[in-house]
Amino acid sequence: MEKSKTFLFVKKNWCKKCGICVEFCPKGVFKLGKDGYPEIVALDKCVECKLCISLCPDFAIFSNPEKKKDYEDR
Amino acid sequence: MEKSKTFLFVKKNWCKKCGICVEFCPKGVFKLGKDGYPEIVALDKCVECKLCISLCPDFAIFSNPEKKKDYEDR
Amino acid sequence: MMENIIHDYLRPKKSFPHVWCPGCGDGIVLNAMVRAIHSLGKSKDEVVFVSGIGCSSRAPAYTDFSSLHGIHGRALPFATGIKLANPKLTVVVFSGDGDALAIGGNHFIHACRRNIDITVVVINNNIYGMTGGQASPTMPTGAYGATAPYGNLDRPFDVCKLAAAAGANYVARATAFQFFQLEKCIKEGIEKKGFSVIEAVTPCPSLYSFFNNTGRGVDMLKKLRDRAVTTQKAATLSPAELEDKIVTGVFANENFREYCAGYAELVEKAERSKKNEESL
Amino acid sequence: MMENIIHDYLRPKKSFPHVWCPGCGDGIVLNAMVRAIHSLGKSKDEVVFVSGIGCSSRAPAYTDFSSLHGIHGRALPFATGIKLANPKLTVVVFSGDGDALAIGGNHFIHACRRNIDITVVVINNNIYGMTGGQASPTMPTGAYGATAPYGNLDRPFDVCKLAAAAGANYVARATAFQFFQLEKCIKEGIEKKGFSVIEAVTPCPSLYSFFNNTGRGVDMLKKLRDRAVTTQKAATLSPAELEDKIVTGVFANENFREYCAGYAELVEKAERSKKNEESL
Amino acid sequence: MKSLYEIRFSGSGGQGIITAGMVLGEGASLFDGKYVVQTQSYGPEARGGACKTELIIADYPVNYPKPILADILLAMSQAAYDKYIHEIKDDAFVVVDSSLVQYKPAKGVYPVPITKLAAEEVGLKVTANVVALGVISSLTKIASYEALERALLSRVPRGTEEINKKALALGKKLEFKDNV
Amino acid sequence: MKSLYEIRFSGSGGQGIITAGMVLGEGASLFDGKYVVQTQSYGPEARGGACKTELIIADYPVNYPKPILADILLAMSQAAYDKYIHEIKDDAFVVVDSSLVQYKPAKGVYPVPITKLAAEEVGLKVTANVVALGVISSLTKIASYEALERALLSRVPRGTEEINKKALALGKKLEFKDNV
Amino acid sequence: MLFYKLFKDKDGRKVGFVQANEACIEAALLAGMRFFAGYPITPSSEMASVSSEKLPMYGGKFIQMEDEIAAMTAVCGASMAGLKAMTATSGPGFSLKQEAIGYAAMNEIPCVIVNVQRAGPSTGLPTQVSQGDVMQARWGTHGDHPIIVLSPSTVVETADLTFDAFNLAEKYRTPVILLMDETLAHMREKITLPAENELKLVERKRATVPPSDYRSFDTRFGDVPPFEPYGGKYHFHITGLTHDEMGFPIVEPDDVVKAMDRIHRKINNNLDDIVKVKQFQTDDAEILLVSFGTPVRTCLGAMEIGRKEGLKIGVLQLQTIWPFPDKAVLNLAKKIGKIFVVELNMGQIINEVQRASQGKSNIKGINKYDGLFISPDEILSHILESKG
Amino acid sequence: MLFYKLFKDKDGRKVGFVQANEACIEAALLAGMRFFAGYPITPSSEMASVSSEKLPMYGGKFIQMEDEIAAMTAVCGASMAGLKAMTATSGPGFSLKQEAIGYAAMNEIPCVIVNVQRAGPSTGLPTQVSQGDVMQARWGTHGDHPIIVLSPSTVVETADLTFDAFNLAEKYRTPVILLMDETLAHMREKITLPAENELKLVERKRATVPPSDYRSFDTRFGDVPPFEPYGGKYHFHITGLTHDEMGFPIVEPDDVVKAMDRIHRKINNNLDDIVKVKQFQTDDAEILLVSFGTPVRTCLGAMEIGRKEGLKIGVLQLQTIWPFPDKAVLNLAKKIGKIFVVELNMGQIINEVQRASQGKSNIKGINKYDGLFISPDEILSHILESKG
Ligand SMILES: Cc1ncc(C[n+]2csc(CCOP(=O)(O)OP(=O)(O)O)c2C)c(N)n1
Ligand SMILES: Cc1ncc(C[n+]2csc(CCOP(=O)(O)OP(=O)(O)O)c2C)c(N)n1
Ligand code: SF4
Ligand code: SF4
Ligand code: SF4
Ligand code: SF4
Ligand code: SF4
Ligand code: SF4
Ligand SMILES: [Mg+2]
Ligand SMILES: [Mg+2]
Repeated sequence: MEKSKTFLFVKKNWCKKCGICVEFCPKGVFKLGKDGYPEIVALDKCVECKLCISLCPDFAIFSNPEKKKDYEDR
Repeated sequence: MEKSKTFLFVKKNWCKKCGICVEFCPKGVFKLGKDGYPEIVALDKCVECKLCISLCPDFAIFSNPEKKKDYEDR
Repeated sequence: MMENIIHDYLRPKKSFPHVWCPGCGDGIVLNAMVRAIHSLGKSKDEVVFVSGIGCSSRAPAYTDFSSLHGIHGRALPFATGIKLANPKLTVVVFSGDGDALAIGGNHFIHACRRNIDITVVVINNNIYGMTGGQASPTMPTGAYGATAPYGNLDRPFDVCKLAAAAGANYVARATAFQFFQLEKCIKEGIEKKGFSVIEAVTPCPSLYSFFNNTGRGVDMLKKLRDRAVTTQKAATLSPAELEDKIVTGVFANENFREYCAGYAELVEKAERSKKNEESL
Repeated sequence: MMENIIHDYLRPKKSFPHVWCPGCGDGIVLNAMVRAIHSLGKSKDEVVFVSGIGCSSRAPAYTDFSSLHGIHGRALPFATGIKLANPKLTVVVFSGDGDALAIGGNHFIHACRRNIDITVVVINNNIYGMTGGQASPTMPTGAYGATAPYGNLDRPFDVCKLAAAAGANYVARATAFQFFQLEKCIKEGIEKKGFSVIEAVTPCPSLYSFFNNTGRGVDMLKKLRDRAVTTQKAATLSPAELEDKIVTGVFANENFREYCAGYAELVEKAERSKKNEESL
Repeated sequence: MKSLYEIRFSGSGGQGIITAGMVLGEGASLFDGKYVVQTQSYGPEARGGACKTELIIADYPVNYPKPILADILLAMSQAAYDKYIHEIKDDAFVVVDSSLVQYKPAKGVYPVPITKLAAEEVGLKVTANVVALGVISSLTKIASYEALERALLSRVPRGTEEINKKALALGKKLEFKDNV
Repeated sequence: MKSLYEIRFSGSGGQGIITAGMVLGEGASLFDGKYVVQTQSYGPEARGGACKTELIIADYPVNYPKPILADILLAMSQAAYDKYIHEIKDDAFVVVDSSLVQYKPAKGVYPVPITKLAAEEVGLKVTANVVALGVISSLTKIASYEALERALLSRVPRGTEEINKKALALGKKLEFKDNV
Repeated sequence: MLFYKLFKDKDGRKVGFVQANEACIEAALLAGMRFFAGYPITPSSEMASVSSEKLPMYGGKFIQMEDEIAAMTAVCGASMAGLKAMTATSGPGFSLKQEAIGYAAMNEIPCVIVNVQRAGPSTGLPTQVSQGDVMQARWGTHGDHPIIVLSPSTVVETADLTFDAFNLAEKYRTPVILLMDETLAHMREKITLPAENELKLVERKRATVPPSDYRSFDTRFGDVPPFEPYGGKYHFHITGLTHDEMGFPIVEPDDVVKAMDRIHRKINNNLDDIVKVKQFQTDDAEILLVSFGTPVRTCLGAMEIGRKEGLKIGVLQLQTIWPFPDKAVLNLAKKIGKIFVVELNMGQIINEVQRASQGKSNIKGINKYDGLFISPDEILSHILESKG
Repeated sequence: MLFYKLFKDKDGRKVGFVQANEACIEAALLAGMRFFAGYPITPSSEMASVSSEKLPMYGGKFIQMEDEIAAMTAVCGASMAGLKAMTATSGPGFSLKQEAIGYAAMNEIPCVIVNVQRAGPSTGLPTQVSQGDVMQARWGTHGDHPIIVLSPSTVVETADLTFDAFNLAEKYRTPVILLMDETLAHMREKITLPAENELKLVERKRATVPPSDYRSFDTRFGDVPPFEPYGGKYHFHITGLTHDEMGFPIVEPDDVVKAMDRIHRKINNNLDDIVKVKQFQTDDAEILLVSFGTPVRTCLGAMEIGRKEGLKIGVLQLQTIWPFPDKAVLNLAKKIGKIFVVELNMGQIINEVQRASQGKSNIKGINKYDGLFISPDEILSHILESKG
């Protein structure tokens, strides 16, 4: 699997700003944004350890662009 | 304690003829009577092990003449 | 003179014989309980007997201790209310295997967890006696009963293991045949500050026997005598050898803080946090 | 591509976000459950999610498995009815520590005893979340809650010890932080024929934290991370060292006969005993 | 024959009183084609207390299901006799187990040492209830012997058919007098 | 002054809406001697859903305990504003947290960036509810400042007295215009 | 271990001389009952015993649960998994089941609950007869809820009403209570069970829409939603929270009213189908005995005797107790000036008769609550007494 | 953690601006409540919280039990040990407590049970208001049993009726139910608690006979037996089985009737003491609103508005719901031709009003069951509608 394929997206209207992804991503891919939401700031560093998508309690992190689309208006 | 002091009495209207005293007395003090009730046949052999008064499920064996009297009409 | 202590304790106005069948173990257990209390020198005034519903739960009615014959399965919460309301009382519970472990199983494990100073004797005849011989949570797999016409499907609880895992301070088992051992366990249980469980394995020569052909009370007591092994002995036996055995002895003897004692400590904290009311 | 599997399983017509508070562990557990089921290759048609009442019990509503949100404490008997009625189904239960062990404690131990092929995840946040933070049967002694203003008097259950003593085939514990371990335990639990208990220790950053100042979800997850030790490791620690630890791993892995399988055997016996009816 | 009989069997738990009623009821209803209703009552005691079963056997459907004054009374214990001996019709048949019950001789009172006969003649005390049925059948003709036997055999444990038949037959072949 | 005020505070869970109502209610009833009834409602969600408290403050005992059309409305969320802006009297005071709510300027509508002020001026966002109380008190005179302050101090956690006083005072000293 | 035997009659129907407890289970098996969860209690325990022996022969499941609450919830679970399910109990157990009965009503789970009444309150007189739970059967669980309650008076009627109970449960997706009593439970009479081909069984309405369009409580096909069992292509949710058609929780007041109205309407709009009474000689009656369950037999006995003595007695039997037969009672109350309500309790259904008859008749209670069954004499002496 | 504070007023009375849940516990403490066993449930949980914090300060005991059944039985135990005891719950928990409530009634155990009603059935709408359990409060447990049910409409009245509840429980040795609702539970008003010396507390009647002559249910001193707590010279037995004066089981029919009659008579012979209603402007009323609990306030609101518009409305508040105030209702029904029964349910107490009024008045229900509280407008529009 090539790194460049990694896709990550935080669906803001599901995210509850708990900061778990920011805290536990071992690679610092997320940063806390000013609005309290996580921002993806270093996607290239992602090693696909899956910790963020696993620990996000709100299923708010999308790793598949197709799915993201499916869920766009939910 | 002298042997001769032993007193034992089966209160028939409480006894349910289960035969436990007859079976478990180590000294054969009881014998099954014709009417199904235990009969005391060898009181002198009693070693006061208390098994009969302990295992009688119906509290039907009296070992104290006073008490026997108290309970006479019950 | 050899005393049959129970005659000092029978309820004056209650008529006898009691309701139990010939050879039933319930009377033996009640007798052991009374002896244990007697040997502890407790006054009748300070003891309360509590039970649920079942043959065994009829026990408290017969002796001259104040008593509560409750509803099925709830003996322990009734007893908890009594004990917590008046911690000076010695509260003793009689509960059948169905009462304590089927409908009452939750109260059982919570009483263990809370470790309140109550002693419960679980009178385990491996069946629901009162209602006609249905399978109880301690009926052996394969045994027959009114609701187990093809042999019991369920596995039985190990009452002592469960009680210990749930946190009781004192846990022991004896058969009705082992009268003096049973009396001793009950005595130790009552003396122990904290929750005590004594499993008394008893014969039900009416119903268990009806469905399983185990003979009369005498026969069943003999069987209990022969099946009993001590914990020490059990440790030396193989699982196969243990198959039909009843392991008797003490399974837990701890000294966790008792609940009412804990409550007394809490009251002190509360006193300290009592604030003076402000005037309007 | 790295998949967030749960997005394949969310209920089409359910609106999100879900009801849980920011940082609540319930979502993490649901996610682990879905991954476990996914990895087992189960079809959505064959799985039923069952729960009682509590924050955690809201989980089944969110995924596209058929589901039953029952009444408080009764998730397991609902599930037992479903499973026994249709043993082909994979029946999974979500139950809070209050739901499973306070009001539902009896069903819990009996499901263990019966060893019916159901997997229950006990979502243990050490508190009643839904009703506002009262002490649950797993709240540590001394912790604070809405009904523990002076520090909790009760001792907590050891859920895994209790489940094992009651007879469950599979018993394991993981924290919400140990996502992959949790997923693995759930998977093993579902695979195991018989009753499986997985205790998932989770943060309640709203109420547990409100009464005990344990910070946000992130802080509580960190704490869980730091407190977790494996059973192997635990064996090397002194009681004092174990004091604040959460021992994780597998506590029972047995192969007692499963209940529905036993029932199938019983049906054969019944067939054989079927007699032809006599004519009048 | 009357078109409706009120019947009461009474004794203590363990004597098979209710079973006797069931056999009579089943025989009369299924095999003799009568309308039958049987009721029963037992004390609160687990076992061994007083025990009673009552039947109405009629040529037409029965509403009120309990006897008021019995046409047939079977008393297998002293308590039963004492309690029910006054609740009978003038022309009632009363069968008392004279091996257990102290009774007052009277017209219609038939003393039979039922339990003793069962123990001594049949060889099995617990067949007393079946002996009693035989007695009642032959005395009152309330049900045909064939019906009773069939009902009996449909209920008894396998392997006990013969001894039960023997007990029923014994009851039947006795000769009765109402001892006045 | 009217002799009866209908008051509605609304926002989301966690904003201290109900606490604000409690402080106002306690102040008005215990310290200002008014007749007060406060009710509250919250969604089924564990936490964080819509949240509302309502008060009637009157010079005489109150029967029906809920406002119909509000004399005073505090809207601390968009949902609250949208839902309740039409259920007000013509002469109502409407206080909206303009840092959170998109509102339509109108007579009687007083926009105040409450949460922002709490965060920036008081230094603690969660005092927004207290700031709001200060605003309402000075705008409507529904309760005396002293009563409010006393009620507030009787409830807040020890050690937070000063910051709460500050928040209340801040709300009070603002100047308002109904932005039309 | 069964204490009865069934025989085949010449038409191939099963006949037997059985207790009502036994008749109920035999009928239930024919009605399609394939799941029984119970917890023993006198005087209903025989139902559990018979089920434990017979269900495995029918491919069904019997389970003895740890208590009555578990039994009732297991029944709900089994019914959701597609089996016709029942439980049986008596007063104390019936009290415990109440919460779960409400769940069944709320989620429209077809099931049958038998309560064999014994004398209460509390443990009371476990082996003695009573009708003390008739109001509880209607109001025992919290909150407004629909319920159907049937009450048989003979062993034959027990079988009949057991069929009806299962059919109504399935037809209306609702719990149905069969209210028996100790006298009936242990009463033996001859029953003749219908042959398989004579059975008129109602099965729950299945879905006709594709899975993606399925709703847990679909109202597009009438007030009774189609039902799909767990374990198929249809994935759905149910909850004891007030819910919408999808089974998702709601709070919107209008939606709440809609949901509550429908579950009540599905019963109340079908009273003619559900509410059954029997009238005996009411045409010319001057005195009406209103009763239900076993005491109806005593009423009929009293009617026979009374009529011989010139008392023009008629009897109204409420086979359906809930919904209460308002119409039948009112109609008769308008015609007959004197009504006696005969019950084995201290006066429960009399309140309903009073309400339903709108002051149109003179209503008195004949109540017996000493643990014994009532005799015709007792009824007649009440009647005569009140004549002055 | 308490969310309210009490102040002392100039007369030394405690005053506070509190929720009814809080007022109830504060009043209970003054009434002598020294034992609370509970299990949390919305919307009653605050009562457990307040008790857990306050009881230790009063030398009393709070315990959170494993479920509601345990809570109710622990209350029975504590009361038998001599403490005034209570529990609080809501619908689902109330359903679970029913069996043990019957035990309390049977054994004449004084205690107070609070049910804060929320919308049912089943889990329903946990945070929303209802009065759906009012029939259940009367009939929820199996078997005929006496019960007293009180229902307050304001926070002040909550405190008052809590005093009454404890006093009635002790006076008549009976469980008393305080029926509240979610709106009231979470409503805050000012209360002024009586000073210690103003309290009129009833304590259970103690024995005057020597221990050897004591009977658990002694009828020699009237219908309410004297009571001795566990733990003294008096040794006695109680049981949920039907029992004699000694507390021993009985089956003799006459004895059974005697026992049942007495436990009902002790309530029914004292209706004047127990049954309380309040009338508002009923003297000249042409329209009567009958209600109980919080909706009474809406009725009063509607009355005020209505009277201004010429509608002669009066209000009858049932403070005591059970035993039902038959007399008050009948008297008003005879006078007032139009009665509306206002309840937050689908129609429960209306049945009683219909029965009690014996067809003397035209009775309609105004029912709200959408989870919201009822407004004066809704009542008035019903009234106007029915005017045509
Ligand atoms: C709520 C309730 N359910 C069921 C019963 C019926 N019941 C009475 S005793 C009993 C079980 C008795 O078994 P156990 O506790 O083992 O006592 P035993 O009679 O064997 O001594 C049952 C199921 C009841 N009285 N109450
Ligand atoms: C019979 C009954 N009693 C009480 C309640 C109230 N109640 C709902 S959830 C709950 C406890 C929740 O705790 P837990 O099971 O630990 O779940 P959590 O919310 O912590 O996930 C309680 C007591 C209820 N709904 N039903
Ligand atoms: S997959 Fe791992 S590395 Fe990548 S963003 Fe998520 S947590 Fe960070
Ligand atoms: S973990 Fe999920 S909910 Fe939490 S901040 Fe990250 S994206 Fe948002
Ligand atoms: S005391 Fe021992 S030796 Fe003596 S009679 Fe009893 S059992 Fe026998
Ligand atoms: S042990 Fe007791 S009851 Fe049994 S036979 Fe002996 S005396 Fe009688
Ligand atoms: S049925 Fe069994 S347990 Fe009950 S009294 Fe008889 S022998 Fe004892
Ligand atoms: S209250 Fe606690 S358990 Fe419940 S949703 Fe919030 S964080 Fe989760
Ligand atoms: Mg037992
Ligand atoms: Mg929890």
